[in-house]
Amino acid sequence: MINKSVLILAGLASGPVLGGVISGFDRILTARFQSRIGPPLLQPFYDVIKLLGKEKVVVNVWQAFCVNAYLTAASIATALFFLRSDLLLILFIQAVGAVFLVVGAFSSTSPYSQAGAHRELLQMLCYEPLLILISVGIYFQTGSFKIESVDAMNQPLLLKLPFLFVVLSFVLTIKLRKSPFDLSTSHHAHQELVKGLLTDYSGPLLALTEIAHWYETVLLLGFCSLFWTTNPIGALLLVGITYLGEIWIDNVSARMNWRWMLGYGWGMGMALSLVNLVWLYAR
Amino acid sequence: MQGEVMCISPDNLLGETARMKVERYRFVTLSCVEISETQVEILYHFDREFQLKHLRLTISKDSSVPSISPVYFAAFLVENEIQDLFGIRFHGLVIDYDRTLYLEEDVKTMPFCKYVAVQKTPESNEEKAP
Amino acid sequence: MFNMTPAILRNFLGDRATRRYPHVIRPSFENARGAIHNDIHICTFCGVCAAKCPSQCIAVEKKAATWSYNPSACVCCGVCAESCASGSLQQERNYRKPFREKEMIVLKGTSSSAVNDTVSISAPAQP
Amino acid sequence: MFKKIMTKARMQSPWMLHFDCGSCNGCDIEVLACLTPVYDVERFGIINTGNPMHADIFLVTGTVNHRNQKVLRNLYDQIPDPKVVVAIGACGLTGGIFREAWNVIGGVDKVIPVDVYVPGCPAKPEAIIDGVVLGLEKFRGKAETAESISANDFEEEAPCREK
Amino acid sequence: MTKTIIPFGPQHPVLPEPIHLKLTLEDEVITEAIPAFGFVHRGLEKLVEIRDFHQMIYVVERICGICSMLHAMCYCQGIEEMMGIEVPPRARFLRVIWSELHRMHSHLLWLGLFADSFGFESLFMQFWKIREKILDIDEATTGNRIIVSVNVIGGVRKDLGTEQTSMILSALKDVEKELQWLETTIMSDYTVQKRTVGKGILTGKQAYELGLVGPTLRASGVAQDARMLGYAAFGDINFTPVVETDGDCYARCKVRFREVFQSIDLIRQAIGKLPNGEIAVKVKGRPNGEVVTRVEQPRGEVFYYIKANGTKNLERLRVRTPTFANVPALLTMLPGAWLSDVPVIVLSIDPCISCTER
Repeated sequence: MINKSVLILAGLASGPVLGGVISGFDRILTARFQSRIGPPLLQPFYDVIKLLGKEKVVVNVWQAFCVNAYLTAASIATALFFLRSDLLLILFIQAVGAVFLVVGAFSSTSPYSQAGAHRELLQMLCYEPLLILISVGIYFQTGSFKIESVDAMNQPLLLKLPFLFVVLSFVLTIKLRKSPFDLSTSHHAHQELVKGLLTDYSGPLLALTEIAHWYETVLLLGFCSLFWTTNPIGALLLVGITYLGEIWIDNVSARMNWRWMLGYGWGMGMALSLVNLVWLYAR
Repeated sequence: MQGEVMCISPDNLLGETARMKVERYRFVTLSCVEISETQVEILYHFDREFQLKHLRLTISKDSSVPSISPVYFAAFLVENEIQDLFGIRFHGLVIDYDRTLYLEEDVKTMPFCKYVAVQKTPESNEEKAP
Repeated sequence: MFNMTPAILRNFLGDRATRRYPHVIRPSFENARGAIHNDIHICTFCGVCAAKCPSQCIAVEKKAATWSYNPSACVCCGVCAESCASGSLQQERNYRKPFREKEMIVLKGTSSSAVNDTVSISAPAQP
Repeated sequence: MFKKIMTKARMQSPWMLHFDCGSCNGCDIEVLACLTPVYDVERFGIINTGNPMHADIFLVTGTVNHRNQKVLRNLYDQIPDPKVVVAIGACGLTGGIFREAWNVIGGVDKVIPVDVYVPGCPAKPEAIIDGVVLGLEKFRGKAETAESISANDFEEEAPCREK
Repeated sequence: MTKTIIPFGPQHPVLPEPIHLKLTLEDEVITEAIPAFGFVHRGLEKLVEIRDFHQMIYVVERICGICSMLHAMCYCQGIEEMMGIEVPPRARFLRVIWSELHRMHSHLLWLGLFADSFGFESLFMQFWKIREKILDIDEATTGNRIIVSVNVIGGVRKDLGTEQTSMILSALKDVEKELQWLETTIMSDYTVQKRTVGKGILTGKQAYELGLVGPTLRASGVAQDARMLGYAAFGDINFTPVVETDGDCYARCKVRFREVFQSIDLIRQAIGKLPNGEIAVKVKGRPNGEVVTRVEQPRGEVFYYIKANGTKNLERLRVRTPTFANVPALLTMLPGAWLSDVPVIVLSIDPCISCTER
């Protein structure tokens, strides 16, 4: 029991701590790739603290509620992940949170926010089926949707599900809002939709979405680590290399449009997952 | 001035511009110059392979000029500008901003005409004084 | 598809392009056009700078022997310093630092130079 | 303690909003040049948000005219407190070389209260960084000393603030 | 089909220009685009009444900060033609050098902003990093980074010593090398092509009839470049305009990218042939008469109409800037485009609103 509460606490703390550090590291590395020095490592924390101290401009109450729901869902999903709970449940809760974010954006009157929300929905449409397929792949391999059963494997999942890992990296690119998939909102707001989805969130509410985003980052990187559970160093390496790859892709590609994303995400993603699943089934 | 200058009247303006178009002249711009208290001069500049040709139209300020934007679409912008700054009205504009291209709706003066008081807020001169 | 990769790797491994500005200050170029400085003791109050200034931010009063200058309207073109016959107007290399309050710079000449000035004024004609 | 952390965070993370308020693009591109590798203001945590709702520092370049003053005021009102306004370039200060042109009202301070003036035509990126640093001092002052002084100054300076 | 109206600008992060576009959307497809102006209008043509014709050089220079040198050069050319002043050969070559440096910095700036418009941030950073080298040349030779103020009526204000010319040549070598590294990115990257190829197509006929100028026109296959007139010293150096035939955003990008290399070549030629002698002649008298004059700016051909009456103030100064001529192209290109392509298309004409409205 005590063990469990420690895990929950670790899960809840991981978002604001680990997520922030990862984000800071991301910004430094991106700057280095662009021949810049970049911000200090703790920059994301400064940003969030500052945002929390800004004047509260709430466009409507519904939006504030949505942000809180989003944060709650993201934190619960991460905590459940640390509890090694059911994969499908985690995915479901995470998706609900994301929907709340979209609903919050839809509730504002800004056309940028609305268009951003619309695109975010399309993004979800693109990555959610892929996430389910990945879980199905894991189920095929382990015979259960429980993460515990993944832990019990004596061989890294990556060797069995290499294509599904590639698919997961697609999802990661979309979820981390990296080029070429930073459609609905982007880090620097250099976009035709200004800050897209997040245009109307400001001050403390924006800080909350940022923290929720950190939770999601941790959750998805945790997902990646499932592909190498036999050895913690291997898991760390895998996650590190994947994240590095994401930053690299972000820096060498332009932003695409949602039609391309749907075509490419579904086409490539589905094909790769099916190949992998058929391969598993055939053996 | 570089290029050939031809004086025209409002009546044959559209005909001349249509002929320019047939002769594959490219529209460059219009220049409006106030020449006296009652009259302005509008110069139509055209270009074909770096050969300029100008049409000179002298009209009184209160008359309305046919717009050449149906012939040369690009002319709508500069005609709207002249409408704003000199108060000359053009009729038949493809897109008519109705004197709001640069100006706010409530402006009634013609800022570029020397003989009309220029709209100017009094405090803007205070900077100049030491 | 990822043609940019060599460029970003070069950036990653090579030196940063960043000038660490407030910590490391690069000296201005030799003829950089910065702030205007008037050595009022040499100034003859001839008024050429005021007449030539495209931004008309300089005002000279011969009788009162004052030279006033509005730094917030100056466009740093350097015409005044170039046309200054007495050499009192100089353009510095460094730019003027940001400020919180706008102010006029009014310099009052020493009376002797003002007297000199009224004697020798006729030479530089206004354009 | 809490105030200290907040001040530190504010000083470390000023997100900027840039509005080209009728500038000739000279100061404008210098502001952008600040963001790029050679000056890289992200070192100080500055990012260009482009969205008034997220901004802390408002960089305004260029002259104010009859049409864009409404946009300027609107943007200023949208920025949540605390905020700093930096006027950049001769045009942003007084209207510069254009201040006698017929459609120019004058500097930015005719419409909104300005905290820091950065002279120059165009202002060099170094000067803009100096200006932003000078402007950030306001956050320090606001959190640690009496808030009333600066707030009062504002009301007197800018009657246009009330809607 | 839902109809939404998206106000685009005047304050917008991707478009750092105060243009306002009212876009009517059906889903994400644009059905109508109406531009609104007036956010930068200063009415500076009217300033001729209170500034004399020498001071006006510095005023027209500030019409637009990016092509400032070329505005001043065009204005000076007009006045010189009116007053019958023969500009010394050295001054003509120096004008070529500075004007091409300006073109390079403007094109690099544009390439960066264009990359930013389709969300390629690191490419944006790369171009702007390279651009700083050009600005350093500008500052070292003229004293200011952007508004160089080198032109006077009858010549130029600053001279280049041999040290400075060799500095320019070595800096240009670096710039050329770094740009060649980016050539594959801009010319054959999959994502870049995906976002720009086939967007905002204008045929040669359309472009010519709309009266477009500059790279926007040349990308549609019309070889029209005011430098062919041979003003300044362009008549004495080898010059052929850069032309692409596809007429889409990608072609415009390629034209500008190739023009940067062309400018490097032109500067090298001009430095190689730089004659000795005076850099300016004395100006006597006052302008009188009417004159039109043209110069090729980075964005296209700028057109000045100057009318003087023998006093120190001009009677009328009329400036037709390249963006003014290119705006009608937007109205034909935008309908039918997707919202995500709007910044790409708008930027492809290299809009400079402060030029347009003056």
